[in-house]
This record gives sequence, structure tokens and C-alpha cells, in this order.
Amino acid sequence: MAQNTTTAPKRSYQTVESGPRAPEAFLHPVSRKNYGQWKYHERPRPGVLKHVAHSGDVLYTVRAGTHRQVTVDIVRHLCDLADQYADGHLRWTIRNNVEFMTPNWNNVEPLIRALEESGHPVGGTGNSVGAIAHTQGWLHCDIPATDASGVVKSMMDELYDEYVNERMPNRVRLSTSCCEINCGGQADLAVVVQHTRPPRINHAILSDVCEMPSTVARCPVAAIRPTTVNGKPSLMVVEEKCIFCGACFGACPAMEINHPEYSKMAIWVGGKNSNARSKPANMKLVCHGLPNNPPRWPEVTQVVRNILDAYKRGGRDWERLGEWIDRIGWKRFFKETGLPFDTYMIDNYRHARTSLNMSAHIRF
Amino acid sequence: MAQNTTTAPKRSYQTVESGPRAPEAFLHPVSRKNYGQWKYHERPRPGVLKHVAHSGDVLYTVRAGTHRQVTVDIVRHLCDLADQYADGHLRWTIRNNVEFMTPNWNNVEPLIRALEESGHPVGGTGNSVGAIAHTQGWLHCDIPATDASGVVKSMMDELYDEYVNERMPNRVRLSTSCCEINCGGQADLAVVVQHTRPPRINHAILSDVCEMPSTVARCPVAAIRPTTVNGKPSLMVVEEKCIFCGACFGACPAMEINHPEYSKMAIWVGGKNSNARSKPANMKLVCHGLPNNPPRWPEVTQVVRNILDAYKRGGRDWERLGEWIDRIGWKRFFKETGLPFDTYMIDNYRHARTSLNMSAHIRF
Amino acid sequence: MSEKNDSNLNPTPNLDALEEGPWPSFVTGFKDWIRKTGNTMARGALDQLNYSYETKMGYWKGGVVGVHGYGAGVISRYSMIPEKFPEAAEFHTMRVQPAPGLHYSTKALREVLDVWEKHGSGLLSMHGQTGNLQLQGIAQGNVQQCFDELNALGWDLGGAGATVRTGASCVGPARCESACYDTLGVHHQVLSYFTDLVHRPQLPYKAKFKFSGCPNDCSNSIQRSDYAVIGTWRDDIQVDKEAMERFIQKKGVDYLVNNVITRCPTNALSLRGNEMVINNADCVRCMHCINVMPEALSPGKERGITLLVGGKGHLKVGNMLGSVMVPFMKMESQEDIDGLIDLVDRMIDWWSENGLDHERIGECIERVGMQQFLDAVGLEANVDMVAHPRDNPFFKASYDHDPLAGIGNAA
Amino acid sequence: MSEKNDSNLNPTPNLDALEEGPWPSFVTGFKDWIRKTGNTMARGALDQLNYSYETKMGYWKGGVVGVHGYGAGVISRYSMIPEKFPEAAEFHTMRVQPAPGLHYSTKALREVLDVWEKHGSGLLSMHGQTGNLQLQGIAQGNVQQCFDELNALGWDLGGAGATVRTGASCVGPARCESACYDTLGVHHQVLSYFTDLVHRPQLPYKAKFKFSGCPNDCSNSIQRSDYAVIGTWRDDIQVDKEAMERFIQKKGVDYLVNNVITRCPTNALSLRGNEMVINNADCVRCMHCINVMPEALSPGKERGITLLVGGKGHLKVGNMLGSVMVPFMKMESQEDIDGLIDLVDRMIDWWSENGLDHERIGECIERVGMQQFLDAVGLEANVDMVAHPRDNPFFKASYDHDPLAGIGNAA
Ligand code: SRM
Ligand code: SRM
Ligand code: SRM
Ligand code: SRM
Ligand code: SF4
Ligand code: SF4
Ligand code: SF4
Ligand code: SF4
Ligand code: SF4
Ligand code: SF4
Ligand code: SF4
Ligand code: SF4
Repeated sequence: MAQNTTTAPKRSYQTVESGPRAPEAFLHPVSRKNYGQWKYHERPRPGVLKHVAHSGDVLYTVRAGTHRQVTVDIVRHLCDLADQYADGHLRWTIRNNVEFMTPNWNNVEPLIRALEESGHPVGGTGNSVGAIAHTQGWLHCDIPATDASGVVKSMMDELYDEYVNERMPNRVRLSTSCCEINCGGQADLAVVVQHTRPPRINHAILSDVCEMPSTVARCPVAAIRPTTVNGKPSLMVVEEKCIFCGACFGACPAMEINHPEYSKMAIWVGGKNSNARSKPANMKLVCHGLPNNPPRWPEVTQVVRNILDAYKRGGRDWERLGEWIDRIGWKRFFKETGLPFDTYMIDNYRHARTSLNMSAHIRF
Repeated sequence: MAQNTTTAPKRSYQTVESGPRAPEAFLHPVSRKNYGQWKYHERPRPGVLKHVAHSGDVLYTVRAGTHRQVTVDIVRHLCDLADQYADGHLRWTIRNNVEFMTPNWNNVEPLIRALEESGHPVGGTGNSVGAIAHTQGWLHCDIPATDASGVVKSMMDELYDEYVNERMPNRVRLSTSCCEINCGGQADLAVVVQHTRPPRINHAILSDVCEMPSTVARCPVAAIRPTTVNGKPSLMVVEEKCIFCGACFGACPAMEINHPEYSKMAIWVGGKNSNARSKPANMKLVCHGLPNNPPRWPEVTQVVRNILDAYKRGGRDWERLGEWIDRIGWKRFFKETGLPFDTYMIDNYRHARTSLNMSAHIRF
Repeated sequence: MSEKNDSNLNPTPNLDALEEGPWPSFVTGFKDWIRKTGNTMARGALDQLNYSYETKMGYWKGGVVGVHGYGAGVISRYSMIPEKFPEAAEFHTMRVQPAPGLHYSTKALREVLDVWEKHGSGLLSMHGQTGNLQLQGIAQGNVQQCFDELNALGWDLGGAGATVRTGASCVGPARCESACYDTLGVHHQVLSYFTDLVHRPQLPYKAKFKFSGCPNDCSNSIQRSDYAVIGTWRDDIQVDKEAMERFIQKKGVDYLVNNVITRCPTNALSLRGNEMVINNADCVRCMHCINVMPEALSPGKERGITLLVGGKGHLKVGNMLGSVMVPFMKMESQEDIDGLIDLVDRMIDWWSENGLDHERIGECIERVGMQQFLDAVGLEANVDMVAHPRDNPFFKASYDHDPLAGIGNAA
Repeated sequence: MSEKNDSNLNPTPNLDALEEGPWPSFVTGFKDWIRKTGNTMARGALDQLNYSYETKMGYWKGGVVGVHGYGAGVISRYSMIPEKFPEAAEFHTMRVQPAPGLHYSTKALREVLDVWEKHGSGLLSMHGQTGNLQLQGIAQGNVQQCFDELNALGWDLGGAGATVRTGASCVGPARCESACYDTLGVHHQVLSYFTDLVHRPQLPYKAKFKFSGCPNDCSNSIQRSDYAVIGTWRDDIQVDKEAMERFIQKKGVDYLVNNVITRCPTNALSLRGNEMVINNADCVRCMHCINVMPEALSPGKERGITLLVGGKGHLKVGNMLGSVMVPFMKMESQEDIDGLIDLVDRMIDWWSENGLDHERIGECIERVGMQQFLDAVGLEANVDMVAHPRDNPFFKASYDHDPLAGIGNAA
């Protein structure tokens, strides 16, 4: 993390610690006028929302997919479209989609065409598969075991039709994470890379790059111990204890957890954030040991597709992926997807007991 | 616990390590004949079951309450009744009720009368309040903070009408426990004594009565440490850590956890063992700090009555106490019973996190 | 509250309130017995209890009392204040194993009572929570003789301390239409097999078995036993169509909907016309619909057990309910029963090797790890073991499986 | 995949497959940019990424880069193999705080783009998961000038490291009919208040805020933020009877039953005749019925927020979802907002004093204890905080309450 530079040289500009930008001026005028006075919405077609205000005003939103990792030119192009069709305003959603608003229905179709022409799919609304929560990966992060942008691109190519249509039982939110830290978060379906062995310790650099006590403290299972290697203070890992979590690598780059072969991809399902119907839920492990296979990770996409197909077949309207499984049971989930349940999917971490089947409730 | 006596003196009798008695010979003949061939049952009246076999045979069961802590004479009397009305057989239930079986309907009413005359209430079937799971208490246990027999007797006097009738939404199982060890187990409603401060250590006797390392190991929060008192090795308790669980007293009688004032009664609800409808569930704390008030513990009974009344008013048919609460919510439970929810009811033990409201689901 | 022969009694002012009220009074029972027999040990215990009610403290302590060759089965109790209550100086309990299901012939029971009148206080409890016939109040000097006489009559002691404990089972096939296996017979065989472990403490801690004929779990096995053996079935619920029609006729469709259909935990029931339809693939064998309509519905024909492991009380980790280890196992032939015994034997072995002092098997599995446990006892991981798969990424797998193998062959 | 000016590009054989397929390709975007501008840092980053795809390893390491007076806001990245990719030797990210709700005017956004083209790689991400506008790829030497220009335009940096982080909020009242409070305004005020803590690391670890206008939680606050501010209401759901009738007319009663009534988590909905009746006392504000019938139903009029605390990711205890700390708080007047800020300030204070290094507030509360936390910040225990009361007896209470006080006054 960046540290404060303590001795500030002479400098003419005086920083204004302004915090976040104030939102008012950036809102579309119709949005500003009807702020907090919306009555309801409809979805005229995939990718388009129609919001109606108590005043009678109508505001259309067109949502489109982006690369998330963009360039000045790409954003300029989106600004052009906003100037032309959306009164000079635009916004991004929490999931890296871009949104244009206009009170003018006649702008909607031309805007959609312009977006599609420049390669931005219009969709992602309602019961579609939304854009994937995107993290950094090999492009920028210092601790990734895989890439993010490439995984997202590969999966979205495959799920494109589900993005531009609304054919799923309910919205599907996906996420990827390029290390177990899981910046992508909980999702209906998540792809997370998984370390498969303890860190190798780079004793050559450790004492130079490592604040040893805080590295020791970072380990959740107290597997790290001080030691001496070639006369220099270093650290060692008790391999039986280590759960390959990678936390130590975040504290000390000499705890090399990443490895091209000892990083596998895992699939998680059933995360949910909304409070609609069921309470929010953490996602659960349903597949692991898939190869970390750039540039297209075809095995991952195959499993993802397979799960989403089963959900699409079996889910009822409004049933989120995890709610579908809650109804049919995990046993049937594994049957429907053909995925193997194995011993590692039985929790053995802190609250393991609470995940066991403490009942005679069994589907046969 | 009793230890093996290693040097066995001369002895003429040779022990037969026979294990449990074989059941066949003890079954009522009609039961033996139709073993495993029962078709269905009915409840002709509270306290009486009618089982019908595929063979067409019928077997009536009359269930009656007992003192659990009985005498040779009391049991002989029950044997007399069994000889007279039940072909010389009788059994006890898991909850200390006695049961007489007869294929002869004409025996039923006279048997009921005879039982009632000798003070045994007939009931405890179906959706009644059953007999209370009974433990040892001051009568026999070495670590009780209260009595069991007296608490049971006092509560059952109050709940008598609910035992001999079937007027609750579903069966109600109660238990009592005379220390936090909770031999009475999980129940729809449980009365458990609760220690309210750390053990006082009787240093005078400790080194004589205590296997110190195993006492130290017994503490779930590592609050016990070796120390020296008056030159003798002893133990000390880190009071901030101690959770008053009493486990150390079980290992070492010098860890005096019991105290007439620092033992309070607590009420727990919603335990469930059956798998009917919902999964089995642990009971939850809903009232604590009631005085440990022999011989009648009126405050305890008042709270128990109050909870059962609310359940009786609000529960739907077949809904167990905990299922009723699951439906109406804990907030309403506390409202309906007038019991105060307090900070100590928020779990802070091992799996505390899993008991928190991790959602925006709130009843207002 | 008979009046005669009160000379055998000391005053018990703190207990007398417990003679009032409609429920059977143990105080009255004890007094009657003391009045009649003048049993001094019973009197001493009652007097000390009266004192406990006054001071709100207990006054018993343990010690070491047993019978030849056994290391368990007698719970020793010495008064902490024998100078005050010399008659209660000793008050040991003998735990006697009854027949599974707690059935008796009056003849056999009277034999026990007679022996107990001769050697003990005459007080007993029918039964302890674990399932023992508890003969409460005997002096060390009488224990062996009392036991020998009981043993000669066919009775044996139960467990205590770090042993396999006396088992418990529901009435099962002896009277109940829901019994999916022979609770009494299996209980008898399993506990007989472990007799040595019942009598001689050689385990990390106690081990309890309970046997329930169906998921109603009338023996509370899931909560109170390390090994809960619960009857279940694998095929479809049996339907007696006529009985079902009679039921609906009598109770009405509303009742059917409100009390049966809407109460199914997995929505496996639905109404079609005026009939109830069961989607057996979604049924989790909760028993509810069968409970409400016992004449119309019964468990399927392919019956067996579910084995749950690890149930126990509060100490020290908080109450643990047992969890599924074997979702289904037939329990009909002698082979089936031997298979169960074998499996449990392996579990007890593993636990004996891995358990810490005072650690039950459930805690031990939690500490050491389910994976190690399953491997050691030779069970395969099964999705029925969990309510849901893990929700954290902190595991170490062997990567010897092909996660894609089953894809395409999906149901 | 334009063809011209490829002379600016090095071959990226391991990435080119990512130019195929219908979804927007970041590789193509990057290449187009490099083709046009010849930006060397962008090229270096792309080349190193290509190498990562070949070797399946990442090659960035952190360091220390910042702007005057701040301790956070720039994520420094140095290539671990600068000898191989000298153009990528430095590739730092500037995290810029956008407006709540991620709204822009094209004018303001173009200003940012122009500055970024001048000083940086021209690559950026819209937006990071936490909610920052991430300007990715700048050399240390340019950072201060770039920041000064952005700052002069009205932009400020976001958080990083042990700071309060940039917040996120749903679109809320700007467009959504379900918004129960002003997500954008409250976000703006709260984050402005904590500006010092955003810029200067002085906390045990990171602290995140997210703002969702209703329990649909479109900002994922419960899972991803230490402080989740979620809109809710306390009175009855508002019903537009005519719209409801139109809905039922159009969709049918079956649809109503199957998609609305039976989906209510607490059975607060029922059918009466052909109408739907809401038992508001049982409603838990899940939003489902409102979501399905947005024209007919809306949140009540007495609106405010629920504050949940402690959400965070996997490290190290497993994922934590936030849990309720304040069930309801009005959020209309300036006083209301100040009240929220005050309360959160006390929470951050308590955590600053009690938190270990790298311990989020949720973990800290779990370790130190909810009771201590509530006392310290001046909140009373409330049953809404729990899914259920504790199920173990291991607590130490002060016995200064009268548990019987409320009995008799029950509802
Ligand atoms: C007698 C009995 C209560 C009763 O009146 O019915 C009883 C009495 C005692 N129990 Fe118990 N437990 C009795 C059934 C239970 C049950 C219920 C059951 O077995 O179904 C449980 C809960 C289930 C379980 O096993 O966890 C139970 C959980 C305990 C525990 C806590 C074990 C745990 O791991 O949580 C202890 C403490 C210990 O073992 O150190 C304990 C310890 C004791 C001791 C031995 C206390 C001691 O360390 O001295 C008590 C001896 C009392 C005495 O004077 O006889 N007793 N105890 C029950 C045994 C009667 C019988 O053998 O039939
Ligand atoms: C006699 C006994 C078994 C025994 O071997 O001793 C027994 C006998 C029957 N039980 Fe039970 N249950 C017996 C203890 C239990 C227990 C354990 C307990 O009481 O501690 C439970 C679990 C309670 C719990 O969940 O904590 C139990 C949960 C049930 C249920 C499930 C009820 C539910 O809806 O949750 C049924 C089903 C029913 O009622 O139709 C049931 C049903 C039955 C039936 C109807 C079975 C049958 O068809 O014969 C029997 C008559 C019930 C009645 O009383 O109306 N039995 N039953 C036990 C009587 C105890 C007593 O004297 O009060
Ligand atoms: C950039 C970003 C991913 C993205 O591409 O969007 C990101 C990237 C990093 N995260 Fe993250 N996290 C990002 C959002 C998240 C989120 C989601 C959120 O904020 O809504 C989470 C889950 C929620 C949470 O806070 O727990 C998240 C949980 C973590 C954690 C685990 C924290 C935990 O307690 O479990 C770490 C590890 C740490 O802090 O030591 C971490 C650490 C990191 C670090 C700083 C890794 C490191 O120690 O060097 C990454 C820097 C990457 C880089 O090169 O810029 N990141 N990280 C996101 C921030 C962008 C932004 O500021 O807008
Ligand atoms: C634009 C956006 C808010 C923003 O400020 O950026 C948004 C906008 C709306 N959400 Fe959302 N949600 C947005 C992210 C979310 C998220 C978070 C996420 O995607 O990571 C969630 C939580 C998902 C989860 O549980 O993990 C979310 C859960 C919902 C729900 C609850 C759905 C459910 O049944 O579980 C609704 C209700 C509904 O669909 O009617 C909803 C409804 C809506 C409505 C209908 C609200 C309204 O009346 O305007 C908006 C249009 C929805 C649509 O796409 O059809 N929104 N919504 C976000 C668009 C993300 C995107 O580009 O894909
Ligand atoms: S998930 Fe891991 S590798 Fe990916 S951005 Fe977050 S911290 Fe970096
Ligand atoms: S990977 Fe995790 S468990 Fe292993 S040593 Fe590092 S911090 Fe500890
Ligand atoms: S609950 Fe405690 S006091 Fe009562 S019998 Fe069991 S161990 Fe003894
Ligand atoms: S009472 Fe419990 S927590 Fe306290 S010292 Fe004894 S064993 Fe430890
Ligand atoms: S557990 Fe099942 S089989 Fe046994 S008595 Fe109860 S209902 Fe009958
Ligand atoms: S037994 Fe239970 S789960 Fe199965 S159909 Fe009947 S009610 Fe449903
Ligand atoms: S969280 Fe609620 S208020 Fe905010 S955008 Fe989503 S639905 Fe609307
Ligand atoms: S908001 Fe949710 S809980 Fe409330 S009535 Fe509607 S569906 Fe039920």
C-alpha cells in the first residue's frame, strides 16, 4: 500500500480534500427533477428499463456491457453516445455495465444500434445473466494465481446469449476471483482460483521483504514459525497445519503460494445478497480441481454452462440459483449437473459443525 | 466414577456378563405375536392408545405418570395393576411414564380408575404436556446447583391439567437440569440452573482431591492455571476468561462452582428431537436470573406457564413450540410472553456468528 | 401421606410442601417407604435432601465403589457431611441394564425389587435418562452380594464413566406401526457385543447408543447419543388409498391442505383434485404426513437405518446434534446387523486412538477432521452428510479426481 | 481488431484468442489504444500479461507511491521482471472517488480522460469492485502532477490499505421507486465526513461503506461492507388497489399465488377471494412482493435504514455477512444523518482501540464480544440483532434485571 511521503517539497498547488464528487450535477435532468419521486418501472425489452415518476415523467434506461478494463478512447466513445442520445449524462452500474438515460423513447432504438455496432451488447437486466464481477488478476494485482479479465471475457463470450436475453428463472450474478482473497465476492456462481499446496518460502529474499511478526500473525491456523536459514532469520511453514489460504503471501511476498500447476479453479454456487424471499447466503463449493488453463479456461466455462443449464431447466420463476438448490436439495443438484460431491466439500473449518446434516432428513 | 477393583478375593459366584436383558420374554403376548406387524394407531382418549395390527389384533395402551424417583412398594403396586389388568406385563417410556397394554377394552376403564386412585394421572399422550425429563439434583448427584425431583414435582402439579388433556398444538416435552451439564437434554421447554460466577477454589483440599492437569485441560476457555498457595501446588482461575460453565467442578470438587445465591434458574425453549416437518433443533435461552427458590420454585413455574399459555393461544395444530416461534419470529415471542430480551441472549460462544441476523429481514 | 408409624421419620419441614398438589409426590413415596420399613439409609438421604433445600447446596461426593471384575456400573455417593447425616454416609447407585424398550414381566421385576429391598435403600428410579434401572442407595459392603443375586437372576450392570453406556430404544416393532427396523433386537445385539466396553472403562470418554424405529426419534437419539440409529426407508411411502379417502372424507380438504400438504418441509405433497399426491423424490422422510394419517400412509417397504454420529450435551463445546454418517443401511439379516456393529466398532477404535481425555466422538471428529475420520473407518463422503457444501475455501484436497467426468451423464 | 499501425505492438500470441467472441475484448481495446497512441506503458503491461498467460504466473510487486499529504489512494505496481519488460517497470493505479451512484456528465468525465491521456497509460477500469474509478498505469514521477490536475477539477483520491475505503451506493432515488432513503446524499455526507480516514491509514485494517436504498441490496452491501446501510420501512406496505387489480386481471390468480403469495418467507401474504391480503405484522421487508408488483405495492411511508455491521470477505475466518446492529433509524433530516455518522464514528473508534492488526470490525466484535461492543458504542441489545437467541449456557450475565417484570403485560 502507498505510504505517506513525509517531507513535502515546495509545491504551488494546494490539495482540496474534497472526498467523493457531489452527485447532483451529474444526474440526468429528469432524474434530478423526479429525485425520490419514482412510482414504478417496467422492462420494455432486455437491456431497457422504463421508470415512471409520480409526476408522470418517464425515463428510459439502456444498459450495455463493457470490457470493464477500458481505455480513454473507449470511454470517450461512450461519452459520444451519451451526448447524442442521453443529454450528456451516463452512469455505470455496480457490475461494470454502462447505463444511458433518456426521456425520449425515440432515442432508445438508435442508441441500442449504436452500442451494438461498437461491440457493446445491450442487456443484463431482469432475469438475464449479468456481467461478471471483475477483479485484477495478472493484469495488475500482486498476488493473483490466475487472470481475471481473460476469465471474464471467456465466460461472457459463452454466456452472451443469456446476457442479451431474459430467459433465466431470475437474475444470475457471477463473479471471478484471481486468488482466494475473493475480491469478486459472493455470487450466484463464482469462479475462484484455489491454491493446492503450502507456500514455498523464498528464503533468499524473505528477511529483506518481510515484516516477520505480522506475517506470523496473519496465518489463521498458526502454521508459520520463525526459523533460521543459512544464518539469516526466516520463516517456516508447518505443512500439516497449513490450509493453503494464501494470507501470508499478502503480508510477505516471499511466501510464494502461487504456482502454475498448484493453482486450480473452483466453482461456487448459491451466494445471494438480496433479501428477497430468503435471507442473504454465502456461496458453496461444488467443483474444484479444474485446470488453470489460459487463455480460455474451457473446462471452467463448461462447468459453468452446465450448472446454468440445469438451473434454467429446473428453476422456478423468481427462484435464485441457491433457492432452486434449497428446494430440490444438494443431492439433486449434484445429480442434475453430473458434478462429483467429494470429501473436501464437507466443511472442516471454523463453523463446520453448522453445515452438517444434523437430521434424518434425506432424499433417496 | 467407579474403578476396577484389581485384586479379586475368592468368590464362589461366577459373574455372567450378560449385557442387557433380552426383550422377547418381557413383551406383552399380543405385542410378541404381532411384532413388527402393526398397521396403525388411534388415541381413544388422553392417556390411551389403540394399536391395530395387520392381523386384526388390537392392543390398548394406558399411560400414566409416575414420581420417577420411586420405591420398591410403588413399583410393586404397579406390578399388581399389571397383573390384574395387563396380563402381567408393563413397560416404562423414555420419559418415566408407565404403560400397561391389554387387548381387552374392558380392562381400560377399570385400570384408569385404579391408577388414578393410587395417584397416577393417566395422560401424557398426543398433544399433551408430557412428563418432564428428570435428573438427579440434590437427591443423588455430586455436582447439582439445584434439585431435580422438586422442580419436576412443582411444575407438574401446575401442568397437571395439560398432562391429562390433549389441548396443546402438539406434544410438549419438558426437561430440567440441576446443573449446566444438562443431563435433561434438549426439550421444547427446559429449566436449567445457571452458575453466575466463577468457581471459588478450595485451596485447602485441592491438591488432595484434584488431578490437576486434567482439570486444567477440562476448561473450554483455558481459564485455569497452575499456581502455588501456601507452598502447596494449586490452581487459579482467570476470572475474565471464565464462562462459569462448571466443567472444572466435574473434574475436581475443589473448584466450587455451586453457591446458594450465585445459581439462578434459566428457561430455554424450542428444542426438538423429532424430524417431523422441521429438522431437529437446539433449544434457545429466553429467560435467566430466576431465583433458585426451593421447595416450589414459583417464579420458574410462572414463566413456564406463561410461555406455554402463549404457545397454546398462538400455535397451530402440529406446530411444536419452536416451530411456532419460527413462524411468528422471536420478536413476537418475547412480546407475547412479556419476557425481556437482553444482551446475554446474543450468543458469544463458538458459533456465535451463525446465530446473528445476517439479513435485513426484520419484523416491525 | 399416611399418618401411621411417623416415628420412623425425622421432620422434613423444607420438603413437606412437595407433598401437596396432584402430581405423584416422591416425598410422600419416600416417607411411606420409610414409615413402613424404617430403612435408615432412605431416611438419611431424605434428611440430607431436606437440609439441601434449606441451604440450597448439594452434599454428595463421589468415590470408588464397584463389583468384582467390572470397572463401572456403580455410581458411588458419600455424604460430605456424614457427621450430620450418618445414615446417609453411603448412598451408592447401581445402574442395571433393563431390556430394550423398558419392557418387564411383573415376575422379573418383582425379583429385582425383592433383592433391592434386601440389600438397598428400597429407593430406585424408573429409569435414568440414559435408560438404566437405577437402584439408588446401597452401602459398599452390600454391593457385591446384591449384584451377584441380580446377576444370577439374569441382570447385568450398565455403563458409567469412560465406557459404552447402557442403550435406549423406542418401543418400536413391539407396538408401533412406524418402526422401520427391529429397534429392540438391534439394541440387544449391539449392546451385547460391546459388553466388555460397558463394564470396563477403556475409552476416551462415554459412548452412547440410542435406537429409534423411525425419524420421529422417540428415543431422542439425535441429541443424546454418540451413535443414533434411526429407522428409515428408501422407496416410496405406502399409500392405502381407501384409508386416505376415508380420512379426507372425514376431515375435509381444508384440513388436508392446512395440516398435511402445507406442512411438508420440501413441498413433496400436492393436491390434485381432492386427492393428495406424493412426489417421493422430494420426500425427506420427515414422517409428518404419515403421523397425521397413520392408517392411510406408512413408510415404504425397503427399510433400513440412517446412522448419525456425534450427538451429545453442552459440555464443553455447546450442544451437538448427531449428523448423518450412513444415509441408508439395510437392517434385516444377521449380516446387516453385523455390518453395523463392525462399522461402529471401527469408529470406536478410531476414536480410542484419536480422542483426548473427556472428548466425545463428535468433538473428536470436529477437531481431527471429518476427512480423516471417514478415511479411517472406510466410509465415502456423501452429500447426505451435509446440509450444504462448505462455504469457505480453506481446504487441502488431493487432486486425484476428474471433476469433469460426470458432466454430460447428468440426470 | 483494426489492422493499421501494428508497428506499435509487440506480438501477443497468448492473448490473441481473447480477441475472438462476441463480448467486448479488453485485448482489442488495449491494442487499439496502443496502435493509435503508441503508449509504451500500456504496451509493456500488455506484453507482460502475455507472458503471464504463457507461464501462468503474475509478475507485479507492490511498493510505496503516493501524493503529498496522503497516505493512500495509489496502488503501486512494479514489474518483478523489468529487465524483460522495461516498459512495464512501473504501472501504478490511482483510485479516484467518483460521485455516489457512479453518475457522470460527459463533460466531467472527458476532463478526467484528458488528464489521464496526458499523464498515464490511458488504461482504466470503470469501476473497481469497491467503487473507485481506477486509472491504471502511471509512473511515480507523474503521479503528483496528475493528481493535482484531477484535484483542481474537483476529483479526490479514494482509500487503500488501512483506511476508510471509497463507498458505493445503488442508484437509489435517482431512478428507483424502491429507494427508502437518499442513498446518494447519505453516501456523500458519510464519506465526506471520513475524508481524513480515507486518505491517511490509521485504522487496524480497511473499513468499507455501502448504501442500498432497500433490502434488494443492489450494492451488495451486506456481503462486501463493514457498514451496510440498507433502506427499509416501519409501517405498512403501500397498496395501490387499482394497480393491484390490474395486475391480477392481467396475470391471473394462479400467477399471484405461485409467484407472490407462496414466495413470502413468513407467510405474511394470503389470498382472500381474488385479492391479496398483507399481514404487515408478519412482513420482514424482504421486498419480494413489491418486486413482482412494483406498480401495485411500494414500501411504507415511515422510511429509514437498517444498519448492518461486519460484512467482509474470506480472509481469514471465512466469509462474513454483516449483521443487524440498528434495526431502524430515520434518515431524513440532517440530524438523522448526523446521528448515523456519530454512531459509526463511535464504532470506528472502538474498533481502532480494540482491533488487532489486519482485523476487520466484524472479526473484532466476534473476538472481543458483542456485549462489550454494544456497551461501548451505546446500543441496546435488540432481538432483531439475532436470528435466534443463544443455544449454549456459556455466558456471564450481570443479574441486575428482573426477568419477571414484563410478565402479565404481554401483548
Ligand atoms: C443419572 C442421570 C440423570 C438422571 O437422573 O436420569 C445422569 C447423571 C449424571 N450425569 Fe448425566 N446423567 C444421565 C443422563 C445424561 C444424558 C441423557 C442421556 O444419556 O440420554 C446426558 C446428555 C447426553 C450426553 O451424553 O451428552 C448427560 C450428560 C452428562 C454430561 C455431559 C456430557 C457432554 O459431553 O456434554 C456429564 C458430564 C461428564 O460426563 O463429565 C454428565 C454426568 C453426569 C454425572 C455422572 C455427574 C458426575 O460427573 O458425577 C451424574 C451422576 C448423577 C448420579 O448421582 O447418578 N452427564 N447425562 C442420567 C443417567 C441415568 C442412566 O444411566 O440411565
Ligand atoms: C412411548 C414412546 C416411545 C417409547 O418407547 O417410550 C412414544 C410413543 C409414540 N410416539 Fe413418540 N413416543 C415417545 C417419546 C417421544 C419423543 C421423546 C421424548 O418424549 O423425549 C419424541 C421426540 C420429541 C421431540 O421432538 O423432542 C417423540 C416424538 C414423536 C412424534 C413426532 C412429533 C412431532 O410432530 O414433532 C410422533 C408423531 C406423532 O405424534 O404422530 C410420535 C409418535 C408416537 C406414537 C404415535 C407412535 C406409534 O404409532 O405408536 C406413539 C404414541 C404417541 C403418543 O404419546 O401419543 N412421537 N416421541 C415415548 C413416550 C414418551 C412419554 O412417555 O411421553
Ligand atoms: C481492485 C480490486 C479488484 C477489482 O479489480 O475491482 C481489488 C484488488 C485488491 N484487493 Fe480487494 N479489491 C477490490 C475489491 C474488494 C472487495 C469488494 C468490495 O470492496 O466491494 C472485497 C470483498 C469485501 C471485503 O472488503 O472484504 C475485497 C477483498 C479483499 C481482501 C480480503 C479482505 C478480507 O478481510 O477478507 C484483501 C486482502 C487484504 O486486504 O489484505 C484484498 C486486497 C486486495 C489487493 C490490495 C491485494 C493486495 O494486497 O495487494 C488488490 C490490489 C489489486 C490491484 O492491483 O489494484 N481485497 N476486495 C477492488 C478494489 C477496486 C476499487 O477500489 O474500486
Ligand atoms: C442498476 C443497479 C443498481 C446500481 O446502482 O447500479 C440495479 C438496478 C435495479 N435493480 Fe438491482 N440493480 C443492480 C444490482 C443488483 C445487485 C448487485 C449485483 O448485481 O451484484 C443485486 C443483488 C444480487 C444478489 O442477490 O446477489 C440486485 C438485486 C435486485 C433485486 C432482487 C432480486 C432477487 O429476487 O433476489 C431486485 C428486484 C427485482 O428484480 O425486481 C432488483 C431490482 C432492481 C431494479 C428493478 C430497481 C428499480 O426499480 O429500478 C433495477 C433494475 C433491475 C434490472 O436490471 O432489471 N435488484 N441488484 C445494479 C445493476 C447491476 C448490473 O449492472 O447488473
Ligand atoms: S482476488 Fe486476489 S488476485 Fe484478484 S484482485 Fe483480489 S487480491 Fe488481487
Ligand atoms: S497459506 Fe495460509 S495457512 Fe498456509 S502458512 Fe500461509 S497463512 Fe498459514
Ligand atoms: S444435570 Fe448436573 S446435577 Fe443434574 S444429574 Fe446431571 S450432572 Fe448431576
Ligand atoms: S467454570 Fe468453566 S470456564 Fe470457569 S474455570 Fe471452570 S471450566 Fe473454566
Ligand atoms: S421412533 Fe418411530 S418407530 Fe419408534 S416409537 Fe416413535 S414413532 Fe414408533
Ligand atoms: S414424510 Fe415428510 S417430507 Fe415426506 S412427503 Fe411426508 S411430509 Fe413430506
Ligand atoms: S437497492 Fe433497492 S432502492 Fe437501490 S436500486 Fe436496488 S431496488 Fe432500487
Ligand atoms: S415484502 Fe416480503 S415479507 Fe413482506 S409481505 Fe412482501 S413478500 Fe412477504
